[in-house]
Amino acid sequence: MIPEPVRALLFYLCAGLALAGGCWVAFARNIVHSAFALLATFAGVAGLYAFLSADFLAVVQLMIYVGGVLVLILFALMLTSRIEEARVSNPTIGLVPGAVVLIAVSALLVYACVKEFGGTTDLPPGEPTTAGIGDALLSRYVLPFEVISVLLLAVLLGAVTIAGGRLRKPAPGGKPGKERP
Amino acid sequence: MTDTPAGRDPTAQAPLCPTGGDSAPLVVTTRIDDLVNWSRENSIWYLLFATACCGIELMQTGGPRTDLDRFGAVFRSSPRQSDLLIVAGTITYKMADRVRLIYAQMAEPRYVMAMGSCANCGGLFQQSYSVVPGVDAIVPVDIYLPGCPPRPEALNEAILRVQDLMKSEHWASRRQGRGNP
Amino acid sequence: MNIIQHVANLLIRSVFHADPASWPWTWLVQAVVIGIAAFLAFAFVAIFAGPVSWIERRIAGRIQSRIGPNRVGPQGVLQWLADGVKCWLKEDLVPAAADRPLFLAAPYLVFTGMFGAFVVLPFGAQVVAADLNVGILYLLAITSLVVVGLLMAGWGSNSKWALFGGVRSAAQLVSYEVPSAFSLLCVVLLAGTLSTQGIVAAQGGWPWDWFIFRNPFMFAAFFLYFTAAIAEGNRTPFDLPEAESEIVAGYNIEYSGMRFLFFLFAEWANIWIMAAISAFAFLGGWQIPGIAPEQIAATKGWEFVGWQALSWTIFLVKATFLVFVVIQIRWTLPRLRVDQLMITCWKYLVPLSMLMVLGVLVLLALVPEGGGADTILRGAMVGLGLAVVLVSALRVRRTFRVDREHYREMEGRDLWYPPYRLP
Amino acid sequence: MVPAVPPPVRPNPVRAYFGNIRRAVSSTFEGMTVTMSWLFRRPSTIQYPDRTEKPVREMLPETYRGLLEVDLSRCTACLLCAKTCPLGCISIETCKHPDGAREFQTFDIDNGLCMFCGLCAEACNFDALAHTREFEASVSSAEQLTVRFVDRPGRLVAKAKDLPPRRPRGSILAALIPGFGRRRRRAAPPEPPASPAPAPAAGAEGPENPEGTA
Repeated sequence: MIPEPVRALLFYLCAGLALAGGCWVAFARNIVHSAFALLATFAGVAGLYAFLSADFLAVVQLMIYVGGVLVLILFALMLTSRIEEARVSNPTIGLVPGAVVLIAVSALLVYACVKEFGGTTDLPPGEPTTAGIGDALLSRYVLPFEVISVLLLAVLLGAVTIAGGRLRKPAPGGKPGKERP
Repeated sequence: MTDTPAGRDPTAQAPLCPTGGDSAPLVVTTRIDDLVNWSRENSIWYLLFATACCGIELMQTGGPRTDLDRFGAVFRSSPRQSDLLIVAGTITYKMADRVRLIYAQMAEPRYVMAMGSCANCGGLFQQSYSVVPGVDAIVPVDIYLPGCPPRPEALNEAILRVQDLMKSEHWASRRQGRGNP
Repeated sequence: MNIIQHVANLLIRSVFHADPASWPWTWLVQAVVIGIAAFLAFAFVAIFAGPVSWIERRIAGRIQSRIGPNRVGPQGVLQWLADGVKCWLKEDLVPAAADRPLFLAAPYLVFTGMFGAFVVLPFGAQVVAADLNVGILYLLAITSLVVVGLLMAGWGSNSKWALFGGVRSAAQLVSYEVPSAFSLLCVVLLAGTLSTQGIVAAQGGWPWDWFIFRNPFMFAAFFLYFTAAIAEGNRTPFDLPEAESEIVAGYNIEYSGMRFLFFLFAEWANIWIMAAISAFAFLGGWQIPGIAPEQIAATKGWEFVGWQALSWTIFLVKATFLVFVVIQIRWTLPRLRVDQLMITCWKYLVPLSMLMVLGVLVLLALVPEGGGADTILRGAMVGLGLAVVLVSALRVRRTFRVDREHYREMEGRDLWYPPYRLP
Repeated sequence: MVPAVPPPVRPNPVRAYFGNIRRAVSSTFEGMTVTMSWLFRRPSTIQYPDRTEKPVREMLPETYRGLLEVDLSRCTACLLCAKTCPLGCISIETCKHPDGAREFQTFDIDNGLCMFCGLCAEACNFDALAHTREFEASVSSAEQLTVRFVDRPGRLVAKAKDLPPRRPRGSILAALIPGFGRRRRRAAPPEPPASPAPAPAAGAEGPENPEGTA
């Protein structure tokens, strides 16, 4: 439906956005800039999902990663002290092991790409995937789905317990109040 | 801090052009300057800098009885977005730095109005050891409004006077700015 | 086939006399048409933001017993133009201590998030930029860009007030997304689709076909969604991020000139978007009473255009009415405290919206659509809606009359100042 | 006697929860009806410069103290006003002629400093110095804040035994303050008082035509 040249242009735009964002995350001196550059990566990846006709995944990528994870990271960063000092917040450590891991992983990825997707394949037709995902989650994969939800519930309860234990301790004066740890 | 009006600017004393009284309908001529001046004078966002009793009068001028919003004059609480700084009240030496700071923070076509006797020349507290004898000693003032405190209608008239001042000058020359004191 | 392809094909046939299917430059014409449509949407946001800001100031004036802007143009209708030109030409300040790239990028990111939501809004029977089959989810997702933009503005300004505003706004948006998503889930359950046009198509033109009057849970879900949407749009009583009395002007405190205008545009676009979502998800959208969408699609020529225009008008009227309600709420309710804001969300709206989802599910299972019970339920809900309107009209009249008696007493006295006016 | 503090009532949490919801709904509804009813009333704004039913100065209270004004033809230069002024905003200087008559050098009132307390007007024995009902005196330079009432050299100080009648209040200021009274009503509903100052009374001296009001 979208003509081919525009498609190609958009693809390279999305891929470039994801790549450039990733590089920016890795190389930015200011760690807040790194966090904001994650936005570009997430948006680029969402665009790539949309290209693969995974519309539900693309939107969920934006909603969960941008609306949830990224905001959480930003909150955590902004509540940290001395965040603006690059020496403290974003030091360069482990150059050599990092380079080794980088080379190993990229070699693996390139190998996998060449071996598995040697040529170009036609993109799958743009079918809505939401209903299929819903059906799969509630029929074939219902057990993993439920296990994950139980896990998340446990995490929630744990967080409430850890955070609430400090708040509920009664102050020496009598009525319960907030107490600094 | 000098006690002479050193920061005063000659353009502030330029003669006001006549308003035309009865026969001044709204005419948008083709000249860009006129359009620009028209938009500026009908959208005076003022910054409340209320330190004393004039501040009460200033706040109530925006109220129902003398509605300044009729002329498009509304208050903004951020100096970056406001066009007119209304200094309403006694300025002590301690406060003078803040007045200068706020003036320095305003974006360029900016105007200052000294409202009431204290802002004009120190007023009742002129002989006090702690009071700035007139706000024109620290920032360039465009309009002086006498009164102790002035009536809301008087403030309204002073706003119209600022409109006349805007109408009479060239936008670009004003935009270049007069520098910070 | 959507309307953009339709227009592009029409252009190619009539101007270039070529067959769109085989002509090599079809994509170029389509791209141009898409660009023009995007520009029109942009213009719509800008043009809409202007007069509505004037309307808001006039309404605020009347509510506060004053007049509001009335000097610029007839009755002040050009006020927004003056404000816009002035802001545009004002000096564009970047604070010396600001984080420059973030500071410069933030307004555009906020605006992009708002602007992107217009893609899936169903304006008319065939007028929608892209009828995505994940439309509602897309709306929820694209507005999360706004959160990041506000955080960016708050951090980039390097001002404590801006940072407070940004963080408050982000916390608020993230929290209130939960009840609004749950309320929209009720709609999705009834419609059986995530597509915005599909949701409109699942409703009808008459009020008893709207989702809001389908059952009591949907009726409550509408108000829950509306509350959450006001909070997401940072409007009073939830305008903590811009609270003048606490954090001077919030996240936009350091912005001047054109960049500040972008924040204003985003705010107005946001109001419009939430009103439009409420209108199409709960109030039947563009559906024309008595005419099925298939009948509209079957017409040709001017008749088609006429029906389209009518559907568009219906949608705009509904959405504008909701915008008016938002404005009135702004000048009615005082601002909440931060803890009250969070309590409202997590202790009240979230459990209640979950309850609504549950209730809608149960009713969906118990009451078959089109049956007798369904008809009775719808009739009762429409009656309830009418009763609310009637009662509020009576209350308005009573308030008006009580004060009029009071003013009548005042009028006879000899006052030095012109006394109160008779209402 | 301090009243006994009743023991704190612990409300039923469930009732409190639903009571909160009910109160939120009902108070919002109530507030909306009130604001809605205001949409149908006439605003109480006095549209000050040009669209008022009558000039604002005519709506002011009887005791309103506006800008100060001195009628030099009645002033005996007794300096009572200048001595009474707590701020010293009135400055009067006279000099003596060889023929015995006294002549005004200056009679300045600093509007910027004046706090409109009215002590000077009360001290004046000859009703020369008085408050007007004018308030529109914003100027664009600090020098213009001072009103200089001596309009020409050789203005003689009046003798207390033969004083001319007081000129109407506001007519002198109108000639002295630049742009005074520019804000006039655009549409004049019933009565036509175009000039804020009535014509000067007969017998008054000085260049006091209300030219400045036009």
